[in-house]
Amino acid sequence: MGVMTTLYFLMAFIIVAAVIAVEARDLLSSVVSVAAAGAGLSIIFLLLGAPDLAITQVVVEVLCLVILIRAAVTRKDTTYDARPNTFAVVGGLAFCTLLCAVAAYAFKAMVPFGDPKMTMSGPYLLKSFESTGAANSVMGVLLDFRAYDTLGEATVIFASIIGAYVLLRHVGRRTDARHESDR
Amino acid sequence: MESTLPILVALPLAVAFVMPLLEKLREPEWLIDLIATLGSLGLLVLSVRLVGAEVGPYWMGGWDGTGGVFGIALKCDGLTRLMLVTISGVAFVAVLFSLAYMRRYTSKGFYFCLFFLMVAGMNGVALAGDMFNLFVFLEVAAISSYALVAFGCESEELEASFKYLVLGGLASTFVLFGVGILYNLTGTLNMDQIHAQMKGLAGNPALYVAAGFFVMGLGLKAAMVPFHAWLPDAHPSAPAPISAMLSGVLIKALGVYTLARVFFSVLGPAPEYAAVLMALGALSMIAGVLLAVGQWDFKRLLAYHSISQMGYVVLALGIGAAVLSRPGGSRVVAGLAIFGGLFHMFNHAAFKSLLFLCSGATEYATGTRQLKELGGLKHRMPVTSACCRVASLSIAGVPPFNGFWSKLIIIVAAVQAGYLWLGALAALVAFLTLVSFVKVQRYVVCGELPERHANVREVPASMCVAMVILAVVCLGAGLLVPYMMAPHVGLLDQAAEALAPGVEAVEVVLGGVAP
Amino acid sequence: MTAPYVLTMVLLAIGIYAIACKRNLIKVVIGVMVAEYAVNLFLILLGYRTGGFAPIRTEAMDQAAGAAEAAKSFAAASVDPLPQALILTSIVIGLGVVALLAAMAIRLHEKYGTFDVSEMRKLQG
Amino acid sequence: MRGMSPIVRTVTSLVSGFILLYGIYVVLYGHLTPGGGFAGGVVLACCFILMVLAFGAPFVHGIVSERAPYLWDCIGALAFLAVGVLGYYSGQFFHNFLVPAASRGADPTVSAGNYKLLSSGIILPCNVAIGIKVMACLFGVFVVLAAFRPAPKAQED
Repeated sequence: MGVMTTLYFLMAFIIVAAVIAVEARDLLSSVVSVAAAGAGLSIIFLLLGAPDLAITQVVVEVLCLVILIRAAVTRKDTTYDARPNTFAVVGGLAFCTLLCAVAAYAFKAMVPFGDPKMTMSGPYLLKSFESTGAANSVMGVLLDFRAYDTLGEATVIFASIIGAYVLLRHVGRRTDARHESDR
Repeated sequence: MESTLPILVALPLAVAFVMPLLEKLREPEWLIDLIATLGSLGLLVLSVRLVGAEVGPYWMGGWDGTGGVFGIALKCDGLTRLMLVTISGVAFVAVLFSLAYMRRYTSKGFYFCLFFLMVAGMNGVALAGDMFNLFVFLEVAAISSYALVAFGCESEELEASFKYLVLGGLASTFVLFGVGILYNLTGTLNMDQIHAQMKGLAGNPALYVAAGFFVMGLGLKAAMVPFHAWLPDAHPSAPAPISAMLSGVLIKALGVYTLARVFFSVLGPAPEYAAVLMALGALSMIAGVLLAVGQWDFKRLLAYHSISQMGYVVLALGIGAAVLSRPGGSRVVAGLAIFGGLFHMFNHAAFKSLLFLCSGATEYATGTRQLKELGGLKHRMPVTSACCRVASLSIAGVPPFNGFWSKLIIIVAAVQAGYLWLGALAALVAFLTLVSFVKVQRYVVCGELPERHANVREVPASMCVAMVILAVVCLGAGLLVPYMMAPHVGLLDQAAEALAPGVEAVEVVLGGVAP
Repeated sequence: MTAPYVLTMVLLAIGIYAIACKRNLIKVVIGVMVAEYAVNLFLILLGYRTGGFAPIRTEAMDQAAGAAEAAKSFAAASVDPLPQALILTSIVIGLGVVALLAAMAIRLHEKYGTFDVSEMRKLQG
Repeated sequence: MRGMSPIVRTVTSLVSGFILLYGIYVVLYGHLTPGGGFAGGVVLACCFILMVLAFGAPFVHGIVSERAPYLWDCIGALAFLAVGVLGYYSGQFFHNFLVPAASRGADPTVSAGNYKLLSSGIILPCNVAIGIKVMACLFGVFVVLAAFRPAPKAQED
């Protein structure tokens, strides 16, 4: 099977898994389907020459699955019989159709798949090993040429964990503070 | 001078990374307060020192193109400097206000941690000279703001924050799609390099899709009207100093500034983009104020006015872009419009932060923010009332306060650019804003003091100081309009020039409009 | 050939549909995750070169052709590493967003006893 | 949260050492092989999560407090920031000050790389800092979301 056939097959798989994840009535099936879509994505990464991303995607996927199952699926849920809001469904579907139609027309003008313009990254590939000593060019880009982005990335994950701690505090407001400050 | 640019991001990050350690070690609270105050003061000093200086691009890691390798550039033009001064000024005042106000909440260390992460994110956005770097720091600021909105952990706050987070996450996805398309078309992420290739790409439909993604994504971040659903919930839910930061600087740094950056400095002004900006601006301006007039919740009313006032800024930028992209359009008029928009952005940061701080002070003292339950506070809380009055007059556009001048410049620019009806609309919105704030004055400051608030007293000194500083800025920027515009100050005129190169906005304003 | 790009838009549309129309908080979280997959997929497609291999140089390449030659042939045939660095960042950001969303969903479930958005009506708009 | 069956516990105690070792390898050799600080950190975090799931919450309470993960989170983040600031030592923020300056593009015959662990300057310390940070972070997310959640209200402050 050529790369293209495999790619289309995997993309179809991801789309089907995403539809199942969104439409399944059972939350556990939803969560498992979205993890399946993530696994498909990680195989695409492997296929398109990105083993770093494949590893990361798989472990992150496992972690998301664990978090979602432990956190959400074990809890009682009452939305199975809920009827969707017709206006929202029609609006959502219309917007999505429009998006796909516009994309199908406009993306013909993009640089085609398989032949990227590498104005910025050509020198990265050429110099990564000699200038930074990183044989893995992705690490060379990530931690030397564009290390500042990675600082931002580390900060994002830091902010989200601190945010999760903050949200899961048992008590947010002090009720007795009024008397203290009025003294 | 260049080497101070990364410090503007690294300093707040370092403060943020240290804060949870202090929380963990259960150090006395004064240490947290001291570090926070010194950190924000340091930022203010650093960014004020940059004003008027010629600072070239700063290449991270020294990858400045030697051997063809371009790293991440930090860009510091006039607009960046204006944003940096606004961000660190409001942040300093918000920290002062928080010192006493946040005793009402638990986990002050985490609060300041998230606060400084947000400031670092906004500084990073303002300095970014690279599309992906812009996205990353956008996310840093946004994610810490999601957590801060829900800081009180009440159910409506969580609900507001969830909505904000889902829409914000979607917005980030849109922005990243836009960045991806630009990368595909040009093969680079550096803003200047992308801009250099725009001539060859004119009329490319994929470019319009990218612009559409940017409008949707950044419009969501800026809460422009079709995308505004999250703002009236999220901004009132946060603790008052955070509301001041969110309305005062966050929607500007993440929304309006990035819109201006992308459409002026990266894609370049074009008639289509200008029409979109003007439509968004006019719609937000009118819809925001109409929704605000009927509100009885103090902070919610202020949040709707934020949408409306941001509409003015985007409208002015749109007029500027429209005139710039016309063949033979007067660059003077374009400069006037952009100058007015940026001046209004600066003014809005001052008076809207002050209003939110006043609402926080009244809530702190009385425990409510329903307008109907308040009243007569001028007798019991003179400082808060006076500051609230100054801010209301500013936002309502009463001379000689700063809001009047910036609105006047925008209206004059609209008329001179040939958009008479937009000028009329802006004047109408200014009138409705005045009506709305007369209501606020009537129900909060004047009137009878309800019996249950008979024991209300003035808020602690640090909160008063914070409000007075902003009130002085509001009044000062209004009285010293000619000085604010003078070229040797180098704040606003350089910012306008960054968006419309070669425009001498200052002389125009001094010659035509200002007294 | 731009058909794969359009397929990522379909995936994005599925995510947007879930965010806009589903009333269950966990379904909304899944919608956000699907939208993030779409953008990661889009970026990796941008970086692929036909017949390219992973951008990791090995000692074997250097020994086969000499260091200077190996550098050139490596740069000529490897896929684009820049989108991969971007995706790594974007995956991490996505994980942060999902963790925060899950924390909020749990907290909301504690307060209301349900994941149904339409039963949470403390806010007017 | 209770632990799982004895079979799971035995298998976990057998494999967790190998998973830890693999995670550490992925972190350290990120600049030569696929992986790096982020992927390795997640592997390490998953190893700890596996232990928690297998042995139950009391086991975790015994070895880490609820606040320990973000302590390490802060330390990792500060270390990464410190590497960036140390770049000022030789010029710019995030300057790779550990590789020879001549290899940075000017002279094509000088190369920093030699496929060794220590050949890549700041990339190795950065990877280690990110690895610690991500491990602490994600384990912390799991701990607050799943392991400690139905905790008694006694920990408030």
